[in-house]
Amino acid sequence: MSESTAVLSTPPAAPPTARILGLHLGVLAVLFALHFVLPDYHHISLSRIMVLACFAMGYNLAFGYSGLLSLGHAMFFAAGLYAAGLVAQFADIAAPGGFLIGVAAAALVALTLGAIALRTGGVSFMIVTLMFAQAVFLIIYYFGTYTRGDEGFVVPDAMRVLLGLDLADPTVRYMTALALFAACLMGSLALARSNLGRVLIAIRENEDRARMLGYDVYRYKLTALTLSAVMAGAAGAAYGLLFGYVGASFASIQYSIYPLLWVLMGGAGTVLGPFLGTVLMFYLVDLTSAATTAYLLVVGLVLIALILFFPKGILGTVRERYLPWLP
Amino acid sequence: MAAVSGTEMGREPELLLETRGLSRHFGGLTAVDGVDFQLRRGEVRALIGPNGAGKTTFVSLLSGRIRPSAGAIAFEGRDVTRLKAHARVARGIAYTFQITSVFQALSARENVMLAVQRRLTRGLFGPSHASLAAEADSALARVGLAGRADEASGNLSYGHQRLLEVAMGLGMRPRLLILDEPTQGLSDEEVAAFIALIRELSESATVLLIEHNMHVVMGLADRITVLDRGRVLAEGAPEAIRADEAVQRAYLGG
Amino acid sequence: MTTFKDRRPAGGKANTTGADTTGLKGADTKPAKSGPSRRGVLAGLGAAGALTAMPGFVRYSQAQSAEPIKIGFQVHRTGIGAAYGRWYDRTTMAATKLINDAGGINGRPVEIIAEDDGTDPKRGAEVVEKFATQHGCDIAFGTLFSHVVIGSAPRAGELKIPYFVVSEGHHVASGMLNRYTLQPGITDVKSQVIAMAPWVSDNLGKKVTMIFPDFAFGHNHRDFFTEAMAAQGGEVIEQIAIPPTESSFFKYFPKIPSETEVLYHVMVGPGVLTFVKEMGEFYGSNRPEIFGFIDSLEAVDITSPGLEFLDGTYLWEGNPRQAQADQSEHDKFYREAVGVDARGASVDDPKDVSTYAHMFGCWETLNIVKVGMEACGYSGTKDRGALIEAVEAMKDMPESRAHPQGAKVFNGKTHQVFGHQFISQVQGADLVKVHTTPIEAGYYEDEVDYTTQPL
Amino acid sequence: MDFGPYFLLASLEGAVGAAVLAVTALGLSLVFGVMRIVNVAHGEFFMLGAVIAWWVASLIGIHPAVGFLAALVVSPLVVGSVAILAERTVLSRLHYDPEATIVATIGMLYVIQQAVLMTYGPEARPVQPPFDFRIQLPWFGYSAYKLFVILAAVVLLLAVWWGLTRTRLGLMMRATQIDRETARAFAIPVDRVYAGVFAVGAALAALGAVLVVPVQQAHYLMGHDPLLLSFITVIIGGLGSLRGTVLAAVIIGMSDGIISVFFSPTLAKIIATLAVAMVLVARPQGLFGERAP
Repeated sequence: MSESTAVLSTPPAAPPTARILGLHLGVLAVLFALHFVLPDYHHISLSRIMVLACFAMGYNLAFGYSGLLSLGHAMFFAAGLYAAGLVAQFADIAAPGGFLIGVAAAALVALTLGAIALRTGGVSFMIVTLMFAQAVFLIIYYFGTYTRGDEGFVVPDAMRVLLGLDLADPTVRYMTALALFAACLMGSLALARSNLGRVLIAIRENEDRARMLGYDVYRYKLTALTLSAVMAGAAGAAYGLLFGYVGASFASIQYSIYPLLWVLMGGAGTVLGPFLGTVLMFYLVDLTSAATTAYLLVVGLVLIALILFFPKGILGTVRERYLPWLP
Repeated sequence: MAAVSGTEMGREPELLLETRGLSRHFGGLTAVDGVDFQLRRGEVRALIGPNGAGKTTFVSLLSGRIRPSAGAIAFEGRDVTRLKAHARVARGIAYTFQITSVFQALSARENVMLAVQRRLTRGLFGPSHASLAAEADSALARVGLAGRADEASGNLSYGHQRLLEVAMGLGMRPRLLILDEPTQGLSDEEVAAFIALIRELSESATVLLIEHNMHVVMGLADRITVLDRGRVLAEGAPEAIRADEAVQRAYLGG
Repeated sequence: MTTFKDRRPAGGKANTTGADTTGLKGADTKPAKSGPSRRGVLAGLGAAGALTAMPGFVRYSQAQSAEPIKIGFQVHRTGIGAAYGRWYDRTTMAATKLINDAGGINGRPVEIIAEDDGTDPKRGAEVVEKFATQHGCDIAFGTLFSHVVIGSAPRAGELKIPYFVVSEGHHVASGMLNRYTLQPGITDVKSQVIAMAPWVSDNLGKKVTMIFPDFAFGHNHRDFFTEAMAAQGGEVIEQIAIPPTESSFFKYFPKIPSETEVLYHVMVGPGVLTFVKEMGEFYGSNRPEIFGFIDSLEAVDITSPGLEFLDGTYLWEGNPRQAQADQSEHDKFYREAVGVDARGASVDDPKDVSTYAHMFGCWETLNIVKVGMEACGYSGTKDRGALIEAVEAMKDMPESRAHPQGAKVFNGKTHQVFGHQFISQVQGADLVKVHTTPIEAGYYEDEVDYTTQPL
Repeated sequence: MDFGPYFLLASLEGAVGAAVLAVTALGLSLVFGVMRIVNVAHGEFFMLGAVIAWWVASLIGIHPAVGFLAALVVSPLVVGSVAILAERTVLSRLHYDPEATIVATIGMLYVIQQAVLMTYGPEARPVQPPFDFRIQLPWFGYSAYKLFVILAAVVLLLAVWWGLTRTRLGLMMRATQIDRETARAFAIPVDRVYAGVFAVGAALAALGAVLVVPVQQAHYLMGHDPLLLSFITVIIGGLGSLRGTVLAAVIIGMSDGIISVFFSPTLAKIIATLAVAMVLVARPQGLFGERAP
């Protein structure tokens, strides 16, 4: 929104590549190891969290790194979800193809609606993305003959197969989710440390100055938004194929706000923050809902407390105080 | 209003930039009013004038930050009037802001790397981190900030931030460097160092300088253009401008 | 309408999943085939100590101290379904108490483990997973809203936990779901709607205008009723779809053709009072016959200000809210056990109106689970398949305390039950039953045979 | 129904919608304009206003009109107090940072919604209109109360206008809006002005809700749509332009009524939604904003 949104600060020192690589590969290794030790419920939940974390990482590319505060990212998630689900339902296109079509659909939405929305900035951008997402949500209802509107539909089992492996199998699902997660995580890391990432941060910090350094700000933003949508769409497509359900609630405004919350909680503009935020939000809801029906009350209070005391999110604060090299 | 004729040298240097009838209105207000302006390759030109004369608007038109209401701009013989700001930068027109606007959250080095990177980038991905950093460090060394490369630029002193701006200008290797009040807020020693720096810089680039500090103007400029109420009031060598009555009236007579 | 093909491979999917991925530590649980390594490591850690010390793991380790039958109750405590959820909860608790007082199931007490699904399909799926893998529930049960059912059912099928829904959606019988999902306690919307058409056509008029919400539930009404009306020689002359986010309806009334003899309305959501009130303002005393579904008036007092216009109109009721003149002793018993007075409100608070037309489904479903478990000698999660088969084998369910809404016929192939439907007229402050449809009036051709799917 | 009367009906409906929207969105606009923050909990203040109206009206059982009038006074006061509490304990500590405020107000949204669900319950409850009178036109009947809503909204808007231009508080608000620092230099208690503006904004949402609750019902999820619509209205009207907000409310409310005459309703919503987006793309400063922000 405002130009003073220093959601993060980048490391002043030359980034210690080995340490950074070690940390992120270490996280992936731990996630791999957890497959063998986690109790079933947490094993299933972590599969889902990893997929949703890809959504959050995609959001982080736009919001955390490029300063694009979108309130409509559900449209990208839904584009992936519905494209993958509908081709499975009506065209007998199974997992790998459906996944790619889902990703392509999200990219297409970004390159059309996103390209229009990027003509605006600041608060207008928030509202335009919100409106576009709302239109996508209503379009899903409008074509209820195919989408079954709010009810949604079940992705046929026979389509949920990847390279001969059944995606409904817990191990296959976990490993598929982990692979997608690893791709998004390492992709985010590479991007954050790339020349492109540096330009995106520059645009976030001071758009006008970036332009006067000769950067075509619009094109860079569109690139960022498209990459962001690709991750969100990949998460959506994977969600539909791994968990077997496609429904309009995933296109509702809630699902535009969730990734914002996850990213803010974990730390905007940090590579691991979105994942951390997704994990914490999931368990916050899960544990409090077991204890009280008023779990949303707890979630609300936690959000307020976080923003009051950890405004840069958890990893943003950690980076500021302890680990300045954290990407 | 007749322009003071410039000192004639042996040969006519090549034209770098030219404007014809350049105008810009804001509502009913005319900030720049039909300016014809020529800049030769290699010179250091100062642009002076009382407050509200339209200096910043004029250079903003040159850099493409705002669009002209009328008139045309040619750079190196090609019409750039319709070109967007970033594309003009790519042609070699660099602009440093009047208000310091470095990327505060990034280190000094990364600020300059951004300036270098655009020039060396083809497509979305550019040169290696190491080569960028090396070139950035040499630019920082030239402005005397080598020791502060790793500091977050927001933590630098004001004077250092101005120097960083210049280093970013250097990193872009522009053909035309437009500096908007670069010495504002600097101490006397900093100003002296700055003059030396611009002199050195002018060997590789044409410089257009908006400046209030007459000491800087007289010490640096080959020629001076005086703007008043959006028009060119006078143009010529420093001594000629100093002697010009119309200029004195504009400045002193109010 | 789109038909959702059953795309399951004929021989069942490649069986990579092994027998039981849901297993908890119960002695009767086999390790998942996918998970021997996972289990091995887990056991090898021995230390589960470290893990069980974490907050989320506590119940997991306590799961086996007592041996009750654990029923995971997926309940809408928050979100748009909250008003229904509260009464589903009360009905469920009342039925459980009775079952336990009578000695439980197979001598084991029934324990209800309730989790809020937020009326959200994603959370719903998570809750089913939690029942299956953390709470160690024997079955999952209780969901109303269709999108939650459809979002959760694939997970229930994969985790092989029987999933008994009380949703009245057509999703079960349409074949979209799977062998582990059943709806034995409440008639589905397709059957309800089909059963209404003859009476509407014979008693109210032949030219019908339908007003329905523009989403799947409304589309079911639109498609099934239009077809059924045509079969009766009537005609739906206009279909007015209301967008999902609408909160005022007045501007839609001019779309109603003037030759309309019957106005058929089904609105879901909190806007219904506005709808009725504005309909009254629009028509005044000169109105067509009006027939509606009580779904949106569940938990709403029929004497609420604004509902006066409904006087003299007709409503479908899944179960008559008010005790009728011919009230059965079963309904009397059920009403008292749940704590509902003769007007359909809570005995503690006459303003707290029940969702009487639907909530009986919870009561009846739990009783069917009891019968099913006893029939197959259910002893633990390994018998889940046997439980499904036992329920599939059921057919006639006579009216009784276990079935206070009335007799029903269960179709084991489509996993859907069929029962009587009621039409009531609003007469002042009362809902008076004027017609009871025969069960057969709601029959339609099978669209799926779940019994051919592997367990 | 013939086109003419149908159009009249749609326009009347549009006007009622516009009236409530104008009052509600004005509250958001005020907060937006003066404090430069987006209050995502605005819809929940609206909902709270409706719920409190139901409470007041059902406590005072004498005559619907008495209950309604009492609600008209009590509801905005209570909601305003809640808003002051929120502003002092949370927003002021965030120094009104735009992004932090969005997150904090999303948190408030959950807290208020859940608190109402726990106390008031999940039902939709009606409030009796102060008078129940139906005007029979030649083609259709119409609620006199709805016409009253239009009138009441106009009176409220005039009152707000008077308050902003003729009172000291209003002057301080406008001074703060123009330049916070200068206002501080002129010894305007900016902190208290902010708290006041936030309270007035919330109170306006509550007033909008009290007006609408005899037409709709109080329900704990009812805040979603007013928030979205107010949001759109404020942006289309132009950031910080109160006149623009009111004009935009009229346009949006009326077009919502009239578009439904020509298109299938869901398609109409899609078209309207896209239209709003395209207006913003073409004019990011809003229809009536003076210049780009």
